[in-house]
Amino acid sequence: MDQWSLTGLGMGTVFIALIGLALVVSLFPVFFRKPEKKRVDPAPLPELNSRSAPAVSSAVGPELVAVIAAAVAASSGMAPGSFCIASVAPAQSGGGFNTPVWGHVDRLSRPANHR
Amino acid sequence: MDQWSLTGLGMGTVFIALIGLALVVSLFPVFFRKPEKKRVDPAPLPELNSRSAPAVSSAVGPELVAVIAAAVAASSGMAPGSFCIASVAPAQSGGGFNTPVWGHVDRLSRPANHR
Amino acid sequence: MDQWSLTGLGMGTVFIALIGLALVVSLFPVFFRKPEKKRVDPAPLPELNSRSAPAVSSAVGPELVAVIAAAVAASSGMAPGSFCIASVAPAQSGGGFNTPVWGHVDRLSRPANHR
Amino acid sequence: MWESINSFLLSTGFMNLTGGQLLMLAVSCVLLYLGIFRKYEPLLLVPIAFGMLLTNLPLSGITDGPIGNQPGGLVYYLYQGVKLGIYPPLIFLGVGAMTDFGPLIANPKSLLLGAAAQFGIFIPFVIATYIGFDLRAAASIGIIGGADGPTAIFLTSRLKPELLGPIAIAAYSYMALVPIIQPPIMRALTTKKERAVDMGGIRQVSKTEKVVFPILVTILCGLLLPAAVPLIGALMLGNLFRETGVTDRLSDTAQHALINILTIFLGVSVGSTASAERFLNPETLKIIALGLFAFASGTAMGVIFGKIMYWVTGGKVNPLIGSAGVSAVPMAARVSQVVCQKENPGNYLLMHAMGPNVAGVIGSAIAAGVLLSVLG
Amino acid sequence: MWESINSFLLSTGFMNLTGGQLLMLAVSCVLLYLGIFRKYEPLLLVPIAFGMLLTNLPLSGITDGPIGNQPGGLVYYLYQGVKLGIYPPLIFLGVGAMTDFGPLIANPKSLLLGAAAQFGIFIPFVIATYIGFDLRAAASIGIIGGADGPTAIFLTSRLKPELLGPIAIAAYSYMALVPIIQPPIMRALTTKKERAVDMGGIRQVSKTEKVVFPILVTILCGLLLPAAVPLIGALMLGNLFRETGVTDRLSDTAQHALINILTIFLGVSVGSTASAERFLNPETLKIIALGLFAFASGTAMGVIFGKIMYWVTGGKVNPLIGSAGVSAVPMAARVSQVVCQKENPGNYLLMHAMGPNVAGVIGSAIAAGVLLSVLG
Amino acid sequence: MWESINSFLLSTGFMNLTGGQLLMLAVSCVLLYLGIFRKYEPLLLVPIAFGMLLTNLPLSGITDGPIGNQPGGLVYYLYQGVKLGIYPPLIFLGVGAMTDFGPLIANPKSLLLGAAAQFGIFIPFVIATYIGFDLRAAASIGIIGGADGPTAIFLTSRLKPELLGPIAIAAYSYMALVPIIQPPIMRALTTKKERAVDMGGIRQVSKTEKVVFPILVTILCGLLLPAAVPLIGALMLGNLFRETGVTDRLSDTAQHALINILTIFLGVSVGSTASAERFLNPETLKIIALGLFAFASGTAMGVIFGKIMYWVTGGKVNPLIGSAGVSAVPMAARVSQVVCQKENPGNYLLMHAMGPNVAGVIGSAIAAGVLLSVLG
Ligand code: NA
Ligand code: NA
Ligand code: NA
Repeated sequence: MDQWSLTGLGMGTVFIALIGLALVVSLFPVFFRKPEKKRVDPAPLPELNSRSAPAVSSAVGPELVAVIAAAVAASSGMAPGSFCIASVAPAQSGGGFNTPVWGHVDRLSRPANHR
Repeated sequence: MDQWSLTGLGMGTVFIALIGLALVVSLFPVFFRKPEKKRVDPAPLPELNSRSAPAVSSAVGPELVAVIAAAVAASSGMAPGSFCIASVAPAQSGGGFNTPVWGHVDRLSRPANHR
Repeated sequence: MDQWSLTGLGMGTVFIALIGLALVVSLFPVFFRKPEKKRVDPAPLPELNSRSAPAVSSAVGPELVAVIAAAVAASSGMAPGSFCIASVAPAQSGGGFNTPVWGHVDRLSRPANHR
Repeated sequence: MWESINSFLLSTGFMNLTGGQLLMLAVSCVLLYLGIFRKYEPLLLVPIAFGMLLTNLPLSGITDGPIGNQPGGLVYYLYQGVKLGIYPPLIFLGVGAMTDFGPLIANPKSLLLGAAAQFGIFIPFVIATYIGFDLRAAASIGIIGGADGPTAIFLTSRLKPELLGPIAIAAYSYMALVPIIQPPIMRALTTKKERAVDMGGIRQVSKTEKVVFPILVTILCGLLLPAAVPLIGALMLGNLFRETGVTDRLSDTAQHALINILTIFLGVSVGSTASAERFLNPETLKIIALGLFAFASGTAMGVIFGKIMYWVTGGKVNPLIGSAGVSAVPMAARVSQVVCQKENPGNYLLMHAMGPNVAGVIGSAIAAGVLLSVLG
Repeated sequence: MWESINSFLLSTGFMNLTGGQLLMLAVSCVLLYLGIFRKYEPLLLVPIAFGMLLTNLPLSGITDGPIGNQPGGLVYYLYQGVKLGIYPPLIFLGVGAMTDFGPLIANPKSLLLGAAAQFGIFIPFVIATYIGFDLRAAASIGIIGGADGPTAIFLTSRLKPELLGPIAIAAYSYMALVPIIQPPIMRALTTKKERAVDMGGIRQVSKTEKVVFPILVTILCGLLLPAAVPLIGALMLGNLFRETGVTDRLSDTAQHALINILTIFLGVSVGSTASAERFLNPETLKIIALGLFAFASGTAMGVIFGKIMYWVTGGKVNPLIGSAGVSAVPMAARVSQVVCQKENPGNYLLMHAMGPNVAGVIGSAIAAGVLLSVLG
Repeated sequence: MWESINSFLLSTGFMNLTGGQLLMLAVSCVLLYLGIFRKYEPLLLVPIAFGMLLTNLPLSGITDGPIGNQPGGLVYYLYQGVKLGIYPPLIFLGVGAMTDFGPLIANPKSLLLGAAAQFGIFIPFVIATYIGFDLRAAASIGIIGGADGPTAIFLTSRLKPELLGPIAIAAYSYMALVPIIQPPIMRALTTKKERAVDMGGIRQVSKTEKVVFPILVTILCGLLLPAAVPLIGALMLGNLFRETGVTDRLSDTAQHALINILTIFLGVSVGSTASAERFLNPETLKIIALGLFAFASGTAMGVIFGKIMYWVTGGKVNPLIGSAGVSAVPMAARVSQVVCQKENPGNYLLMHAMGPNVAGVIGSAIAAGVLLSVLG
């Protein structure tokens, strides 16, 4: 490929890519309308002794399984219902514990140290 | 080894190890009785101009040599006294300087900068 | 080389090197006389909206080119003027922007986040 | 020129994307969603899912090895730290520097519960061998029940590296789901009275005990099970840095810069093993299912041993702390606390549950050592 | 003994210093001066210049490879991360974690200006081919116009590693000189009225948009141009760490410990390629000259496209934001702001210029991908 | 099954522990005790002692190299950075970033004292050759007298890696013991009047001088002694990062994340060379003894040169600053201060002693360079 074709290809690709991105990004306001008022506090830590904060919706459990099952089914041509895991019972209590493990170890262990 | 023997071996080892640990740890209160009141301040830095803090006991010097000499002697069958280093004189002044070198460089060099 | 020559060579080199350094360093006060009053603030950031701070002298541009050109010329025996770039016009406005790129990205992007 | 443009077009990913890869891009977006918005262990799931995404962009070559003079792809090099077993122990160094073994030292009985929960490794292991997995694959699946990411990745990278993707995803996902998976099992196996047991305060542990503990664990476990030395040794060295009081610099770096750098490298390169060919097959579903079963059985066995200790001690041990033995530090301990407080709101069980919780980390490292020494 | 002292003396650097090396020591001191006292991108120029200095001390062997049992020199090992293409993407991870794409998302038209400025890569590329450079060298020279250090080093290390020294020095020096190179060109190409256009405020961008953006860019660019995946993927992963709100640990490490460590290693080892034999030849001067031309042409094409947008939108776009498309984040955007405020002191153009500015980073990574996939 | 349990039992460490290994476990526990509770250079001794402990747990394989497809052990990989000479210079980068050469620049005569103390390397070197060590071993033993961990490890790893364990332990232990080893020697060699000399204040050093100094040292030492470039160059680059005022990011990372990570890796892998077979022999005792002698003779020669300077300057130089030339920064300088204040409590000698102290670091790096270039 000579220098001119390469230039054409290069600038062509750059423009196609960035115009494509521009088009997609310009649709963002349609899909993600309301800007949130403030950034969500990273990993809000529930009060250890409180009973509040059932932040995780009760439907959270089966999502992962459902998605991967659907993906495998779609890919392998299995009937989607032929392999079934339905037993991740939506815990009524739940608990909003889903925060990064190491961060927590850290925070948890400190009070233990200072007792 | 089949899956059942491996399971037996695995759970067996886990239990032996952790029960063994539990036994040893349950003897801790016998050996290390009094919990210290507060955690010792990491690397307490003596006042540069003060004369206090002879924190290092005068017997500190020969320990390393003694231990390694004993180990070598025990291992090689030498008579323990046949090789002797007794000259690490217990300095009367001493000085509590035994703190991490790099941390100190850091702390020391700052006042020098700001003079 | 036997142990004694090596010792002579070693201590000789150490002394030559450190005496040489001592001589050179003892000339420092001749070359770099006045100690500055205070350490220069690292990468002073001009007020974004101000017009002040033309900190970069107008001669700054061609320095790099001049030096490398001279080096190449000296090394390759070219006449120094035979290859010439004189077009780095000394911008009157200029602007004191020469600060580390990443540091800036950081500082700049924060206000954008919090708008 | 047109033909070169044509050949260029044929070399784009759009022209080479398989259906499987498209599906995997979707799966990684869902995992990113779960990690970011549902906060499923985001520190690991975000890099893992992003690694999956990258590896399923066709022709990028980022996982290719070097060919002749041509260097390999970025992820190929990052992956070496997984393949050679370097990242997981060094991550354990940071985990050790973050872990307080005080509650365990205060209450050594905890160690028994940490042992019991390791049935959550071996029960699914046995089942996996019966549904068609070979021993090495079954062991890698069982280790999901250890509820310990670095241990699972360390063992799987040695025994069955082609399963790294689904196993790591299952391990971290279920760790995030511990507050949903465990409570029903815990309630089903215990009575109201058992769940309400108040275990009182825990004794204060001296600095000397905390310093001696990691050294002792390393020596005892290392002598019993040489294959566990990389994991246990690194965990305990990190903990020693934490407890000496004179190595705070090292402890700090182990639990921040070092663990974070390696977590990024580990996550991306583990995720990159989940290419469409490898990931999209019924085995993956079985792994996901067995992984759930692993967490459930570990929880159950922990609680059952807790009940045994309840009986043996005449009601002094709350069996709910048994479920914390699965590790998943510190979530499993918090679940014990929450379930307990449902019955007895003033009961502060957390510190008692932290004992089995950290014991579970040691327990599953030992289990991994056994599997590695026999099958590795 | 005298003969061994003699042979030792003959092995000192003083006895083996060539004129070229002496010259190079002087050049590296000047670069250190520019970096330290004139603040030309000191974070890169100081390590690069120091690497130049070290490599031109004769007989030190720090860039030699291993021979038999004898290990190689320090810089030989550090250089492997450049040679294998590992450092630049990981540095981009940190750059991504430092970059706010908000202004770009708020104003997607910016992307066009970021594309236009990439002519600054291809115009000097074409010229270089006509003044005697082969395609691979010409591409490496052109990429200077991308105004992006890691991209330039990544591409050059794959296409023409022997030019790394002058290309990296040119790229970082001209980035530092952006406030001097750009304004005359910007004023020459625009009218007073155009320069005074007030573009108003920019819309607020939600967290969701900021999270979706890096994922989307990775997928779209990765599918269009597989060769750009290492750079774009790493940049976007870093940005994702920044924006999720739940991976702050990783973002923090990517933009501090990791990027700083790799910057030191990269700088020293890139500088070490500038030995006297390689650096002191007329090619280097041509590269320096073409590099300046690259920055100038990128600036000019960005402004010209800005004028086109000014006309198309009926005067709503200030053409001065076009010059920011060359990257050199964030200096080029600040230059737009300053030049604009000369005409209209109350006009706060910075955020509008940040859009093309960060778009230019994506644009030059894509351009590098094209060059790499065709010539690599 | 019984036979497999039996074979498993036979594979535990308990069944394979030799007496020597048991002894070494005890020795490493004592070293841990000294590091943690007596604060002997804990940042290095704790990792070194833990590495010793790990390497003496039988059958763990953590120091084994790869065999066929089987990867090597963790410490095998960590050790590569020692073997290839990568860690010590990079640790020196951090040491340089922590070191203030101001007192040395203010008082260039200090450099002479830093040179004199290097007799502490060569006197034990000569003695070692006469008591049966070969030249390479003797040089590695002598370098203990440099009182500089990274230099000692760098040289020994190139000349006599099998002695790394005892040499590193001796070097760091005696550094910690400097406040006990030096004062009697200092008092024995000086009069009351000499010890009381007040040297006044030191002049203020400008930023320019501090920036020029590391560049100059690199060029001069590098030209004189190419083999010292890795150590001196890295030390001076780190110091340059510290002093420029525009590379604080790099200086900060060099003296925290980078040096801490490498200290852990270096310590554990150096400690791991101290296996029972290698460590438990009379040579080790001789090394420990010669190491003590090295510190003592370096101290003595430094003080003697201090006395010479006292005479030459007509009593303006306090000979006690000579002992600080052994390095062991900053403890040796503090010892000078304390011994001096015994005689003259108001005398603030510390800054004067810091000059020879940091000069000693340069001096022993040069001595190591000579030994390396002749014997390496
Ligand atoms: Na576990
Ligand atoms: Na660009
Ligand atoms: Na020294």
